[in-house]
Amino acid sequence: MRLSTESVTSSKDEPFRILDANGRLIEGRTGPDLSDEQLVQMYEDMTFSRHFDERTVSLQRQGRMGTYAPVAGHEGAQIGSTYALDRDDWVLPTYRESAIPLARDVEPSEVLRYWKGYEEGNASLVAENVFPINIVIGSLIPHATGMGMAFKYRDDYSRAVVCHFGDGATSEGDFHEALNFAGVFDTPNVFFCNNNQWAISVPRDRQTASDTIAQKAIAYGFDGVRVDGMDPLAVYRVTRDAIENAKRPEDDRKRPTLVESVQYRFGAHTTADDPSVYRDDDELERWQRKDPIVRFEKFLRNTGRLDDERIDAVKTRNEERMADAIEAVERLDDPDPEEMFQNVYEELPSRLEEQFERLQELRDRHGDDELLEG
Amino acid sequence: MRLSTESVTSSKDEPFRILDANGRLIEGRTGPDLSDEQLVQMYEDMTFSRHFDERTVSLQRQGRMGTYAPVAGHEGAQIGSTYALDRDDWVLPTYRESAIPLARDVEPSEVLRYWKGYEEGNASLVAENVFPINIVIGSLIPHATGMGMAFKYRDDYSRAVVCHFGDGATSEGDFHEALNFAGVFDTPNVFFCNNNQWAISVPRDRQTASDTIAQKAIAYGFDGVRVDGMDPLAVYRVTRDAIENAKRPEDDRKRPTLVESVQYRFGAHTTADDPSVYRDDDELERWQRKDPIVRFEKFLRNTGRLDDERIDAVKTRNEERMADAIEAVERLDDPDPEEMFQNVYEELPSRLEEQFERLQELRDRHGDDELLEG
Amino acid sequence: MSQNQNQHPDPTETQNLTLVQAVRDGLHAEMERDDDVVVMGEDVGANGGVFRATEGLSEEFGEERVIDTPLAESGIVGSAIGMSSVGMKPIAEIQFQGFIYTTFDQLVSHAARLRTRSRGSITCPLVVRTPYGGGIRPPEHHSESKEAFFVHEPGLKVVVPSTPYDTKGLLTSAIRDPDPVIFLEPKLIYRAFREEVPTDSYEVPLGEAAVRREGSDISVFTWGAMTRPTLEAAEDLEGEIDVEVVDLRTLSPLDTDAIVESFKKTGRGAVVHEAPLTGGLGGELTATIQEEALLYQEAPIERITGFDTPFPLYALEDYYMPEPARITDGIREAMNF
Amino acid sequence: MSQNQNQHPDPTETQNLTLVQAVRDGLHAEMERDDDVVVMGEDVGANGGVFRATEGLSEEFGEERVIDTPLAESGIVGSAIGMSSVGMKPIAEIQFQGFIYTTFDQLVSHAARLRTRSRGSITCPLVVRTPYGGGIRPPEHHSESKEAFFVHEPGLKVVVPSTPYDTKGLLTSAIRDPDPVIFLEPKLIYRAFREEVPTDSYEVPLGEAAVRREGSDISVFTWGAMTRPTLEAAEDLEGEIDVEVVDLRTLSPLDTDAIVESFKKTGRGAVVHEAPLTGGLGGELTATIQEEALLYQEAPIERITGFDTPFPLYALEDYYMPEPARITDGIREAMNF
Ligand SMILES: Cc1ncc(C[n+]2csc(CCOP(=O)(O)OP(=O)(O)O)c2C)c(N)n1
Ligand SMILES: Cc1ncc(C[n+]2csc(CCOP(=O)(O)OP(=O)(O)O)c2C)c(N)n1
Ligand SMILES: [Mg+2]
Ligand SMILES: [Mg+2]
Repeated sequence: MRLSTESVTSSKDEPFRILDANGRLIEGRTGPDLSDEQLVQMYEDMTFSRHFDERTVSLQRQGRMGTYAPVAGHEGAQIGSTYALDRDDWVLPTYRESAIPLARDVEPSEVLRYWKGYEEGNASLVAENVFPINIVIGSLIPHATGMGMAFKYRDDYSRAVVCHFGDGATSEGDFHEALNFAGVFDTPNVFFCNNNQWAISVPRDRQTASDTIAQKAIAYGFDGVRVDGMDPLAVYRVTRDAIENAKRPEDDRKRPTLVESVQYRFGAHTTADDPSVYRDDDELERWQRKDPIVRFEKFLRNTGRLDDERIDAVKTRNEERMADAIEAVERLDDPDPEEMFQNVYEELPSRLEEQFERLQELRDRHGDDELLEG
Repeated sequence: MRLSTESVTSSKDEPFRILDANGRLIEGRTGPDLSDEQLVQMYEDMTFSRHFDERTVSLQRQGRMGTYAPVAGHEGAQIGSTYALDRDDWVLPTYRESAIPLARDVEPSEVLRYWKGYEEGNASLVAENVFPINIVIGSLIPHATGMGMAFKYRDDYSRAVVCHFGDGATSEGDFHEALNFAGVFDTPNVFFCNNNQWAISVPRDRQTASDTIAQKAIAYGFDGVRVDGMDPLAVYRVTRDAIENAKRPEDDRKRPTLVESVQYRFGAHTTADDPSVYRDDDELERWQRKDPIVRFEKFLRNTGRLDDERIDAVKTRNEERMADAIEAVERLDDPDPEEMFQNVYEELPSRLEEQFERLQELRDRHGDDELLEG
Repeated sequence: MSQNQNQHPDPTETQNLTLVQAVRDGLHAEMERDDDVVVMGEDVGANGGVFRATEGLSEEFGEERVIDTPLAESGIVGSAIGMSSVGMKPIAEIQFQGFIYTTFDQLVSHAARLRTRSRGSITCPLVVRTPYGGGIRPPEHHSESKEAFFVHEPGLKVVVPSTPYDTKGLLTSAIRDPDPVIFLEPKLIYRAFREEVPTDSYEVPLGEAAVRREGSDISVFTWGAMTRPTLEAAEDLEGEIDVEVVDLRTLSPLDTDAIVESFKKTGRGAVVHEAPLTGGLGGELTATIQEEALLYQEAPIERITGFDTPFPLYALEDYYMPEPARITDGIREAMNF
Repeated sequence: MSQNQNQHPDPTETQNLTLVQAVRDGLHAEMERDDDVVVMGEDVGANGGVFRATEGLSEEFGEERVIDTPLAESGIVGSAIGMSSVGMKPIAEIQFQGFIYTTFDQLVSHAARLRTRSRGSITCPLVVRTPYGGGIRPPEHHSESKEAFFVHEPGLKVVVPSTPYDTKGLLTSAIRDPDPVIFLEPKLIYRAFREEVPTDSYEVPLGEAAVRREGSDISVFTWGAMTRPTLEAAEDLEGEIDVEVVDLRTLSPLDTDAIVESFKKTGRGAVVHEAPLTGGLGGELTATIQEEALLYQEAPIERITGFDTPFPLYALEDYYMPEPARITDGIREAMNF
């Protein structure tokens, strides 16, 4: 299946989709190669992500959580693309992709822990081949290319590297350098752009004058594809195609692919943001009508895979799982400042050791309460 | 005239050209809108540049000049594009574009002065709207975009900004950020890529997997054009078109253009480089057969604009002009170290003043000879 | 050393502003005064900046002068350099200091050098504003305080205000300055307190430190957000140690005279900064003082700083930041030597 | 402080190498030893590097291990970080230190932080090699010496060799080190002299200074290309002043013990570096010394450095660089205080 050429060269065309707005298979499209169980699990992951989002935003409002970047609207893209991964593949998410570690079986309490300001939460991603999150937009893309270079160097054809970033990130120099390297070294990379139409307050057409993000792949000599990010099955298919191609490239095709997933963020940029200052309710409502969860639920109902009863069961499980996660994260010990000094280097240099000792003396002298009040 | 679309979308096509290998107008192409005088002057500038190059390389060999980046092979691109400029336009050359200030009437002795390690030589470009040279590849491109933004902001439609860079520079993040800004802000810019097939020892196809450089413009929403850089008339035409469009854009066209000028450097990367280590003589010979000076000379002879006598006169003038320039630059006073402290800021801060005083004491105590021997 | 009072314009017309409001007020005044002044950066337009430092400017001056840029910091600073090279006065915002590193090449290779490179025929009257420093419980990369990087680059000026009054006055000077200025805004105290700020324009000159508290026992040098905990520590020590607090305000060029004068008076010193100890400006200040006033020195100059670790995620940030207790202890150590 | 002799491998088999040949020899040895070691950068392949530091490696190890990259420094360091995060040991070359600034974000936001960010589950065993410093009469941007930038970033290590022997040994340690190392090569002395260098592999440990010349009157701290003119100045002063010369070799982490020990012995000090005075490491060293040994200090520590100006084009560079005359005068000043 070659989706790429069709979507990129006719850049103003609709992105690739499988489900129509009512969750029905579009004529001519085949259904997914996922089992019923997997499809229902996908639905559960999507709804859990939505629930996780709502609870985390409300925890933040209550001062029980740090700044958080909501997922809502991106569930189809994040979970569709994550289901397309093989076990050994690596994925590099950004701050807005909490659903990715969740779908890769990272404990929800660990994801929460990160947002509560503990590096340990970030560390827990690694065991599931999820790269730790950082917040410098665009700068993770060269890491993905480098990982691809390493796997290629080792003749390891079992691994692809999927890197996520936003529409805003495509303006950064690192986006360009990383994709150019990927083209030159023909690496097993999937560059997954979550084009949600906004970079905080800056709209897509202020971000770049190119008609689509996908067409930027032309500059790097590999294929770009546009996909409907509100359609998890389309995202799954396009990502799966790109991952397979990354591992076993078609003859006339380079291994990397740029995927432009066209979607929308329903909520604020982060809990520190107020989108009403810069965007219209109309636009939001138009996109809410494409809600990936609603659409996917319709599909599953239409095809007899889901009914009210099962949906209720999912809902209950989600709520319990989230309640447990919150309890776990709120039960955490106060963090130990020693953590700050560990892991700067493998071995603690003597200067740092002395600094740590001085901090311990300070704590002894004043007590943590006085120290932390500031 | 829309050159752009034809060249970009059929990316593997031959670049636009006006003269064939024997200096004859290609069928269907019209001649240049330059007077006979201008055409002969163009020839004189091209041959002077070649002579300047040879003499400067040999001065360097004799230890009378610093590291120098030869122009040879690029005369058609540099002079063709510079003739396309209007008086108020700005041009930003790189280290390899000595022919540009020369063609804009900067004194040859001033250009030499720069290569002899005096900032003053660089300063002299500014009066002719030539931006001072720097050597950080790619980093000047955002300056060009910014200048374009300034002229646009001031509603000054009389100025375009032409920025030169090599094929290697297109890999830098700044290339991407600058062209993306130009697309978004629709600025009066011409981005002129001197694709000479090599970035020191790295060949064009190792630099990027995209078939052409011109097609990279697609990522920024404006036009890209390929032109034969060994054909000064074609370069003139394409640049002129781009400059006019920058000032008075066609309805369906953005103001910026990316020009890919396909050419070759005949000499070493710089006087510090030995190209025999990394490239074939065959390749060089193939390109030497397209020498822009030879080709243009044939055209001028064919059309009766030039004959042996005039060519001799040009040669004699070139030699005299260069001899004068060398004499002038070798007559220069030793540089005054005070220059180093001036122009760090508009006003000399007291710390710097003290440092300068200490240097003067040191000079008094030891004499310049001892100080400079190291 | 300047007396703020000297620059005071009409003292009757003032507004009670926070520090971030004073930023906005300073931008507004210079934009009104000079058409060549434009503001550019991510989210500075309709959104008014993520900290509201450019709120309302887009409505008032239009999109052409309050330029929402694509998300590309090197492009922002690089194009601002190009604008300034033909006489405009761009004020570029970098959303957080932690995102300024991609602009490093543009700053050090170009903004700092164009004047020298062109022997004064091209200049860079550019301001790069960026909120810096820790303490607001944000995600990673939002807490950096790496002023030392910029101070080590000749050709750049570096300014850090600590009060609303100074903010407007220093920003005005920075915008009018013919050279590139890095303007570091202490976001921890963006809204911490208010001060009467003149409605008229005024300049607080660059390169002049301010004595925030006179004292005879020890001189403590600091700037920006650390000024407040330092003053608090000085209060706490009242009666025990008589602490002089010098707010440097401009870090490059340094006001060596003010620093040395204060130190000669007290003979003891400390430097307080958020940045890591090693390679931080504490070293520069200490070296400067002992060069100029070793014979007055009665004790080692204490460096009370952040640790030589990456700035941690927020669960640990209160341990990282110097606060009154740590400053108090450092001052006592310098006294008890 | 280490005695080089301790690490000496079979001392009978040596080659007489220049410093740049020792770089190549060190790279070669580690590439032979460990398949995960790869070299990458601009012109490192067929061309063997613009200084020939990677000469012949491509022929021997192939294009896959000696990777000619596109011209994009952030891409080079960023992809090297990615490679190292999955266990490779990339050695990235930045062609000149003046072109490293676009990699700053990758270095400080990622190389330096990945270990902390992931609590040790992802590491960056990466080396970034780059020739630094002035004196070779090159064009602009080819003479920078901004080691202080890297030293101020916790998580990075910074190494500067000054002899062929140390070059191979320190490079070997850097490649084997589990953390990111910035390896600054003094290109002024790439070919200035030769030294016997063992054919076998050996490590010169990171973090240990070396006393290059013992003396009792004053301790002069320096590194890299400045070691030679400093030793020359010490010779010139022979009979008049007995100068100890300490070559720091590793700038981060600093060998504080060695620095303080030497200073306590002499009671006077100077620091020699090419970088601008303000914000340079002279400040850090001075502050460290007075913290640890103020009571031993008999005179201000002299900072003998480059000026607070951009590095000039070459017609003026000899005025910029500290040379024996300037160093001699500086030492005398510290003695005559
Ligand atoms: C290099 C950098 N610059 C600025 C920021 C501040 N910032 C955080 S998110 C964001 C917008 C990102 O937009 P996009 O890439 O489209 O991702 P989205 O948030 O829409 O998912 C900005 C400007 C940052 N984190 N990193
Ligand atoms: C940022 C940067 N990196 C590396 C270099 C070293 N360098 C000088 S010229 C050059 C190759 C440039 O190739 P290209 O852009 O094609 O221009 P050309 O020299 O071929 O005209 C390199 C790598 C540099 N000057 N700047
Ligand atoms: Mg977005
Ligand atoms: Mg080239």
